[in-house]
Amino acid sequence: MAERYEIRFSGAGGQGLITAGIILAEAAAILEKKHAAQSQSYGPEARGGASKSEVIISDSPIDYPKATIVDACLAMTQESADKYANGIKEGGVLLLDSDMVTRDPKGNFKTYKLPIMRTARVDLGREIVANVVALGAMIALTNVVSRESGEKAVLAKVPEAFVALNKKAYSLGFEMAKALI
Amino acid sequence: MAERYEIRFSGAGGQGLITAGIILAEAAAILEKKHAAQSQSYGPEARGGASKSEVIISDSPIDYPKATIVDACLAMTQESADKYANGIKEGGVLLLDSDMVTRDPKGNFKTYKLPIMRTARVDLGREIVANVVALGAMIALTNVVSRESGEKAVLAKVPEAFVALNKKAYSLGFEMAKALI
Amino acid sequence: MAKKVAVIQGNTACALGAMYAGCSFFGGYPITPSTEVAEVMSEELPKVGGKFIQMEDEIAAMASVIGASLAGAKALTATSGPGVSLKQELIGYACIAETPCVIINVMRGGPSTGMPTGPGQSDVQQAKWGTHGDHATIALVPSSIQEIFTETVRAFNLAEKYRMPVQVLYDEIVGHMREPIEFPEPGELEIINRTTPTVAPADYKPYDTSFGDVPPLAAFGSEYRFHVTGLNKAQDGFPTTKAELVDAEERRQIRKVESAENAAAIEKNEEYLCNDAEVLVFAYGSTARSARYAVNEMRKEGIKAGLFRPITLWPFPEKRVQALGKQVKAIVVPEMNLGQMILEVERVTKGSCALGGVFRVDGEPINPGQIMKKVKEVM
Amino acid sequence: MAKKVAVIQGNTACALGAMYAGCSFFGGYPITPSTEVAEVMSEELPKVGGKFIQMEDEIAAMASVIGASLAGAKALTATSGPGVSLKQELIGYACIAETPCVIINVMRGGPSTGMPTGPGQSDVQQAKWGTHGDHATIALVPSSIQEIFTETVRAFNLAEKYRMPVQVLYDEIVGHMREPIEFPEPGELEIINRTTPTVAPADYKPYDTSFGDVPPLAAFGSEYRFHVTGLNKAQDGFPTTKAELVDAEERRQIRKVESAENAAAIEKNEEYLCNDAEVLVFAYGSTARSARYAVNEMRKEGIKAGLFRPITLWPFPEKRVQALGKQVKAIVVPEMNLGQMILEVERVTKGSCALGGVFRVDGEPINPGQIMKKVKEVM
Amino acid sequence: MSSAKIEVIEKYCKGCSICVDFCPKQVLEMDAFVVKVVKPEDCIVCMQCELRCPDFAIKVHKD
Amino acid sequence: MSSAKIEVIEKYCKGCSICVDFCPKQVLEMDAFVVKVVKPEDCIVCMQCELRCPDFAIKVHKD
Amino acid sequence: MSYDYDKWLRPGKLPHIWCPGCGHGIVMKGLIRAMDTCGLEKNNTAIVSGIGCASRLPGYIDACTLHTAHGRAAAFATGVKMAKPEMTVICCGGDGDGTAIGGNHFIHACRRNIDMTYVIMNNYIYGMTGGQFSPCTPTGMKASTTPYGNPDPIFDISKLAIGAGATFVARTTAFHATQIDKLIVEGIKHKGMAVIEVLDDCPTSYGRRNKYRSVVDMMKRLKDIAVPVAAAAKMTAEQLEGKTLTGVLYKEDKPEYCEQYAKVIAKAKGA
Amino acid sequence: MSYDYDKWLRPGKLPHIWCPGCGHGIVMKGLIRAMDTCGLEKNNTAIVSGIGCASRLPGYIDACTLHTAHGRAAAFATGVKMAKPEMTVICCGGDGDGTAIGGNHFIHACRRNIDMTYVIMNNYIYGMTGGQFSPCTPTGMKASTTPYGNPDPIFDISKLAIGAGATFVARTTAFHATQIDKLIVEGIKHKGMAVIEVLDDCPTSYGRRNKYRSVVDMMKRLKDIAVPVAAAAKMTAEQLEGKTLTGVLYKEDKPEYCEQYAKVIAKAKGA
Ligand SMILES: Cc1ncc(C[n+]2csc(CCOP(=O)(O)OP(=O)(O)O)c2C)c(N)n1
Ligand SMILES: Cc1ncc(C[n+]2csc(CCOP(=O)(O)OP(=O)(O)O)c2C)c(N)n1
Ligand code: SF4
Ligand code: SF4
Ligand code: SF4
Ligand code: SF4
Repeated sequence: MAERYEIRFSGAGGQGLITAGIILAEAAAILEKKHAAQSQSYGPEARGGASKSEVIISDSPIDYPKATIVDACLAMTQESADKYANGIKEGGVLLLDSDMVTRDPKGNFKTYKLPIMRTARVDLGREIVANVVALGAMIALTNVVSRESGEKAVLAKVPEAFVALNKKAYSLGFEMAKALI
Repeated sequence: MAERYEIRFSGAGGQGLITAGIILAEAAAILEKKHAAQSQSYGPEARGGASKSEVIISDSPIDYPKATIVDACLAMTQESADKYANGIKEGGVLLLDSDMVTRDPKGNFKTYKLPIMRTARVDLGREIVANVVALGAMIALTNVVSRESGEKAVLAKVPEAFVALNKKAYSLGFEMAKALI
Repeated sequence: MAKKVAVIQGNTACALGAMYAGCSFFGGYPITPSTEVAEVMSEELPKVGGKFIQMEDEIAAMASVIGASLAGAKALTATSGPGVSLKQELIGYACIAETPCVIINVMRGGPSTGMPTGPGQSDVQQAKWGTHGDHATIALVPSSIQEIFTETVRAFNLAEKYRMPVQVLYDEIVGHMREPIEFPEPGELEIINRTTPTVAPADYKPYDTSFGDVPPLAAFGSEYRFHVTGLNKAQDGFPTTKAELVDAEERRQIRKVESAENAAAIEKNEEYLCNDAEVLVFAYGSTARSARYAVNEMRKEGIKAGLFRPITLWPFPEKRVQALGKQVKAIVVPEMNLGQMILEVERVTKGSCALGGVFRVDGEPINPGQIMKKVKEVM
Repeated sequence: MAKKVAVIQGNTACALGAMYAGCSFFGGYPITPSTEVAEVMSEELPKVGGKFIQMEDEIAAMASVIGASLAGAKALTATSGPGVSLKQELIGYACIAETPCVIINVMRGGPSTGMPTGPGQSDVQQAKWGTHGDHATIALVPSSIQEIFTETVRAFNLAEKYRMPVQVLYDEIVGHMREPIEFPEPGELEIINRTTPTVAPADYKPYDTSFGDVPPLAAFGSEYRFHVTGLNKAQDGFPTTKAELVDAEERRQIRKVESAENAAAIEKNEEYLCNDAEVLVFAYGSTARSARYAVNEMRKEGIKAGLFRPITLWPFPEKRVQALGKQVKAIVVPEMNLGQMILEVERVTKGSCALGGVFRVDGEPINPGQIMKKVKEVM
Repeated sequence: MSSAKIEVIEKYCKGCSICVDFCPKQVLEMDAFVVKVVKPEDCIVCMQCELRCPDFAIKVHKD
Repeated sequence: MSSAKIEVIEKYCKGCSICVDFCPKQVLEMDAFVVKVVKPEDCIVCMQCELRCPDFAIKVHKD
Repeated sequence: MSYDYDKWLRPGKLPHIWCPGCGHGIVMKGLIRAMDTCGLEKNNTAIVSGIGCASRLPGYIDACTLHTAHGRAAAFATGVKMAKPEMTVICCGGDGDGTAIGGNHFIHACRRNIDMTYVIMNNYIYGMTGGQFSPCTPTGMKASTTPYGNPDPIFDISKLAIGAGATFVARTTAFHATQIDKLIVEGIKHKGMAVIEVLDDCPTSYGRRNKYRSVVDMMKRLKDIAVPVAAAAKMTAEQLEGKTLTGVLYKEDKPEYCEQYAKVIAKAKGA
Repeated sequence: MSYDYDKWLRPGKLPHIWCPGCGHGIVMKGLIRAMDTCGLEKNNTAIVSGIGCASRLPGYIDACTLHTAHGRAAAFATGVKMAKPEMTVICCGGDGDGTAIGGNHFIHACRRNIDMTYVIMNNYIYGMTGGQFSPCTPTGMKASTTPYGNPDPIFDISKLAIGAGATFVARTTAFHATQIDKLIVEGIKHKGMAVIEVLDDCPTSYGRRNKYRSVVDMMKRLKDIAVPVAAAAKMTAEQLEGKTLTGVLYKEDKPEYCEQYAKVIAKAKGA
């Protein structure tokens, strides 16, 4: 992996993307003993609006905590795609929710599409796990942390009752993405 | 009169000494076209406590509005005498209320004593005019403004109903003091 | 015919100056030593159909002043120490919402309740930095009764001209001392009113920069409707988080005061015997009166002393003080605080001359003798 | 055994640092982006028998903190922009009454409501000048999650040691970002508690200077009884207007922070590659992180750049910056404001080197590129 | 067969489902994130959906 | 002839005359600026003066 | 047939920032219908709010709108009204804005009986900052700063307003949509300080934390707790347990502040 | 026989700063008698005030005394009480301090029902600053900022306290000297927020301006307007015109705040 790897999760406030970023940071920092920093920016809206969560992962201490050239980016809504799917490096990765994003951002990067929200709602029956589906997919597409670390980190965060659901969500996301590559 | 003449009225809050100072300043500035500045200092108490009112009268513009070397000082109470009857110039004037001040401040100046409050209460029947009695006396002792200007200024300040009373108070103070010289 | 002359208190002069300037609203809360301003306004305003209201606290007073100003009134509030601290949040609101108003700060001893009846000059840096966030500040510091009157008028003019709060700071000594004042005739002093929009109501934007850095301001209840917020806003007055818009708005608001042209227009100093001065006394407010007395005394003694007296304290007269710093051997700064404006003098003179401070915070005025002593030390 | 590591937010680190320092009272009022500090305190304090109270507003929060501290608690409050402005009056009260307490200011865009969810560094001058009257200020500016923890602990130590309010300022970026933190073991970091009196209760004076510039402080409800006021007071704690007493008290309070000895003890800076630096970047908070990144990049390009990072912002590291100003060709000061601390740098360097500022107030962080660009300009 | 026309402004609708739950005739249904009119013919023009929509997103026109 | 001793602490007395006005037996009188006990023998020890003095300046001792 | 809200809405401002199911939108619609019913003139109507989700309301309405600082709406509004007494002044905001930090301005506006209509949207929580408890969060409930349940007693806003001197006090809920405009109309017509409390829902910051399964759950609760004053008169204490009265709770005719001040002006000019 | 106030007075602090005839001294004596009756321990008693003439009271009393900032007494006191619930906390201050700038802290202390006793000395005016009107200056009266007569309606402090949730509310006057301590004793014994309003006189800043010929005049008025609650029950509205009720106006038993918080602690420790 590169010295400094930058991932951006973007979508609507309330979709749990900040949590996705935190989980990834924990996987990298605690489980894989790398340096990691997660930061976010959000609007005045408690729900909705475009929000983003960025995770920097590096082998050496992280000074500047915000993205400089994004290695991989997720956009769960059109608004966030328009606002935040930029600064992606050549050959980088962009993952979009196929239902929500109709106008694809253009650029020299690989764009992948998955029905993330729908998967969460339909296949898993709970919209709130969409962020875990997305996380699984992003980890599959980037290998920034191992599949196992990602899963461990996810499960460490959720209450007993939701372990199974989240485990399923994570692998579903991971598998769907793998299938795209 | 000297280039710069400094008078200090001191006593208890509520005795009307600030008013006395203002009247003197008006007499000098408006009636005698001199330069004049009145200032005061007082404590947190609404009534009582020691308070002082200083008037600077000069032929030229007044920069520093506070007393430097006091030409003439009035002290209506012991507390004010102790606290403010100082910085009086050699040969200067100090007027004390004979009933209220028992321990005279010492110094190279002429000390005069008059029963100012008593005069106001007993001879004039109204304590509130004590300040006018005092003003009359101070003008008599200092000639800083003419007797007439002083009287005019006093009467200009009081409501119709109290003209006679204040006229009487002023001359009484003036006469009593003249008698001392 | 001779002008009307009276012997009045600084606070009275302030209130009468406000009336002369066309003030039609006062929202206040009493506090020593500023209360007389409110007392006179409560008597004068209704005589001309103006409104006086004593609010529940200083925050409410400041709020009412901003509200009244947006409804078209020339609005005033007056307070001291603790009240000024309480007003800070809403002073910032007046800045970002670009609402003209005048705030009088009659300075007493601090911090906190401190010495309510004693004079101080300890709020001069607060005047610039008291509220959070970047903002521009205009602060005037008169030193005589006559000047309190004229500077209060100028404060209203600047507030209306630049669409912002303007502070007038003077200490308890000038606030409560009395000396003769000559009242200007109506029309004698210039009165500036805010520019109101000329565009069609439908096209009106409350922060429309096409008219320059100071957008015209309509009044609530007129034919114009608009939105006002304390959030960073776009030219149409509605909130935005767009970086470029926020940046443009914030910098424009600073330019209103700090652009070379505007700063020059706002600057006002008195220079007394400065041309040939070898030592300079930098003083403001009542302290400048002691300083002038000292300068005169020193001149008698043959010391080439001069007085530089800022009447506009903020924006700071940077260029002029810098130039004088190169001319003189030393600058002495007497302040009734523990050294506030001397920091600005130090910053702009960049070590080009010696500096000496005379600081007092014991409730007593700085007397000429102290200043002369310090001048002799530093020379 | 390895230390406990966790990935937490700056605000959480602040709260946990306070708990580590022995904080037993939190009085607050929610405001973005500081709210998480209160949220964590509301969960942690009762676990150890401490008290969390959400007051009716920021003024009440500050009041409750001072009251609790006088009753013997180590007390904390946390707020942002508008809340900091509202607290100003009582911050002054804590200064003059010499009451230990810690105030967290998580800086957002301002002025007024400004940009609540955007980062800013626009309150750094307010931290020193926000309240009226002369007073001393200690303000700390951590720039990482780990440092927020340790500096919050240090803030409590300084507050208790010098008997005064201490402010910790950090911007929304470090406040909300998450990175790994290693929790110090209990006892690993020094914890300082206020000195309590040893004299007989009858002889106790709350401002007794016979023990030096920091008088011992008893607690209400102990065997000591005393009086506290916001008025200028004598050593016995009762109000006085005696000039000499007031003067002595005011100057002593300043000495607690600004005496050479104490200032040195409070000062804390990080110097990175400064020894051979030809150009210096002066930066604090999250901006210092961009600066370090930039310095490393420039070193790669062969530019002899160094980073000076104050961790104690007030009192200002005057001597050290002055010395470096003589060493380097230029100093670049990036700040998320329109130029605040650069004024201090300008004041103390007295023109000994070139100065350049990189200012942003658009809610976006200052990136390394901007800093590098400016460095190249000024050199 | 009612003569009502139910208009949904999709870009305002936030999918809270208030209208769906208050409609006495199951005229409306949630579809993904916005409401969908499924049985317009059953609409009795009680106007509940329009009245209660917090988002100005649904209107009932009667011609 | 009452056995009461009425003590006036002159340096506390501010001469408000409350005690004089509330004394049912005219025991007290104002003298210049402080109260004076003029008819101690008439005191019925109702304690009104002591109770109402705002200045802690008058005490009624009964032995 | 369909109500035309557009004539009072600022073009291009929707969708508003409120969350799915947030009752503030329902209240805003009621306010618009009320202003419409009263035939208010846009140029002559000021709508003043503080800070909070609820306080974002004025921005959507085509009138003279003033979004002030947290808690200060009533004080700003007092300045507007005093300067232009001919204007209709409406205040709005949340329970936190109005009764926590804004409590003092609120009670003093009530005391003065200044002619304004204060619509307070009581959703039991600080919504905008993410769900800390407010002075109206029921004791025992969960908020982000009461992880162990809220120990604070609540304000009865209406009781507080009456205690402070308000001359018109009414209460309804976001469920009782049509009553919202009826009461606001009465408030606007009332000469003096009119307080209309609307019990409201915040699914995001209050509902989820307190186990409401859906927005409709919250609406149902509002329906269940509401008892019209008239009906309440005939109910026993037990029956009223856990209920809140709705409708006009208090009404009194007293001199209005601006009119009183007009007399001061007359006197001063006469003098 | 003569009452020994000295045991609660700080030596050497008299004469106090209050004007001749100022009722604050009478209230202070009542407070001392009350503390004495309750057998309070000096080290365990905090007396907290704001700013104003009335607020100078704590300085004279030998206890843990805190003279805070204008209007903030209740908020400081809340901090003291929360940190040391075992202490007896007494607040005191003027009508301006407590109901103008301090109004918000006052009503929130009432709402929380935190265990303290607030003695509010209502002399109808801002005395210390020289007589500007307060929220309690009767309409029409003269103050330095109402040269044409006061246009403002007043707060009924007791009604406000009840509306805000206080659980013990009583009123008396400086004339009813012995009732002052009786009510304060009840207040101190009451577990929760106790508000005791004492109608008081300010000869200097209120009396003179409003044509009271003497202090005794003012005392007489206090005597005349006071009607004990019991007696009032038997009087007609006309008879009660211009009168004020005295005695205990409201009393209720409700959970006290610090006790409620103790439960939070128990829960947190249990958890
Ligand atoms: C002086 C100040 N303190 C705190 C805040 C943070 N703040 C913004 S909105 C809010 C509370 C909003 O709650 P409420 O008024 O009930 O309205 P809601 O969001 O629930 O509609 C708070 C505490 C602020 N903006 N300003
Ligand atoms: C923040 C602040 N605002 C205003 C003042 C000025 N001030 C001091 S005391 C006071 C009012 C005192 O009136 P009250 O509380 O009724 O007590 P009284 O003096 O009548 O006993 C005021 C306005 C202050 N000290 N601090
Ligand atoms: S009520 Fe409105 S916002 Fe909610 S689902 Fe129906 S149309 Fe959409
Ligand atoms: S009541 Fe007290 S203060 Fe007043 S005159 Fe009598 S003794 Fe003196
Ligand atoms: S957070 Fe609550 S109050 Fe705010 S918009 Fe969302 S639902 Fe409404
Ligand atoms: S001014 Fe009034 S309240 Fe203050 S001490 Fe004098 S009489 Fe008492």
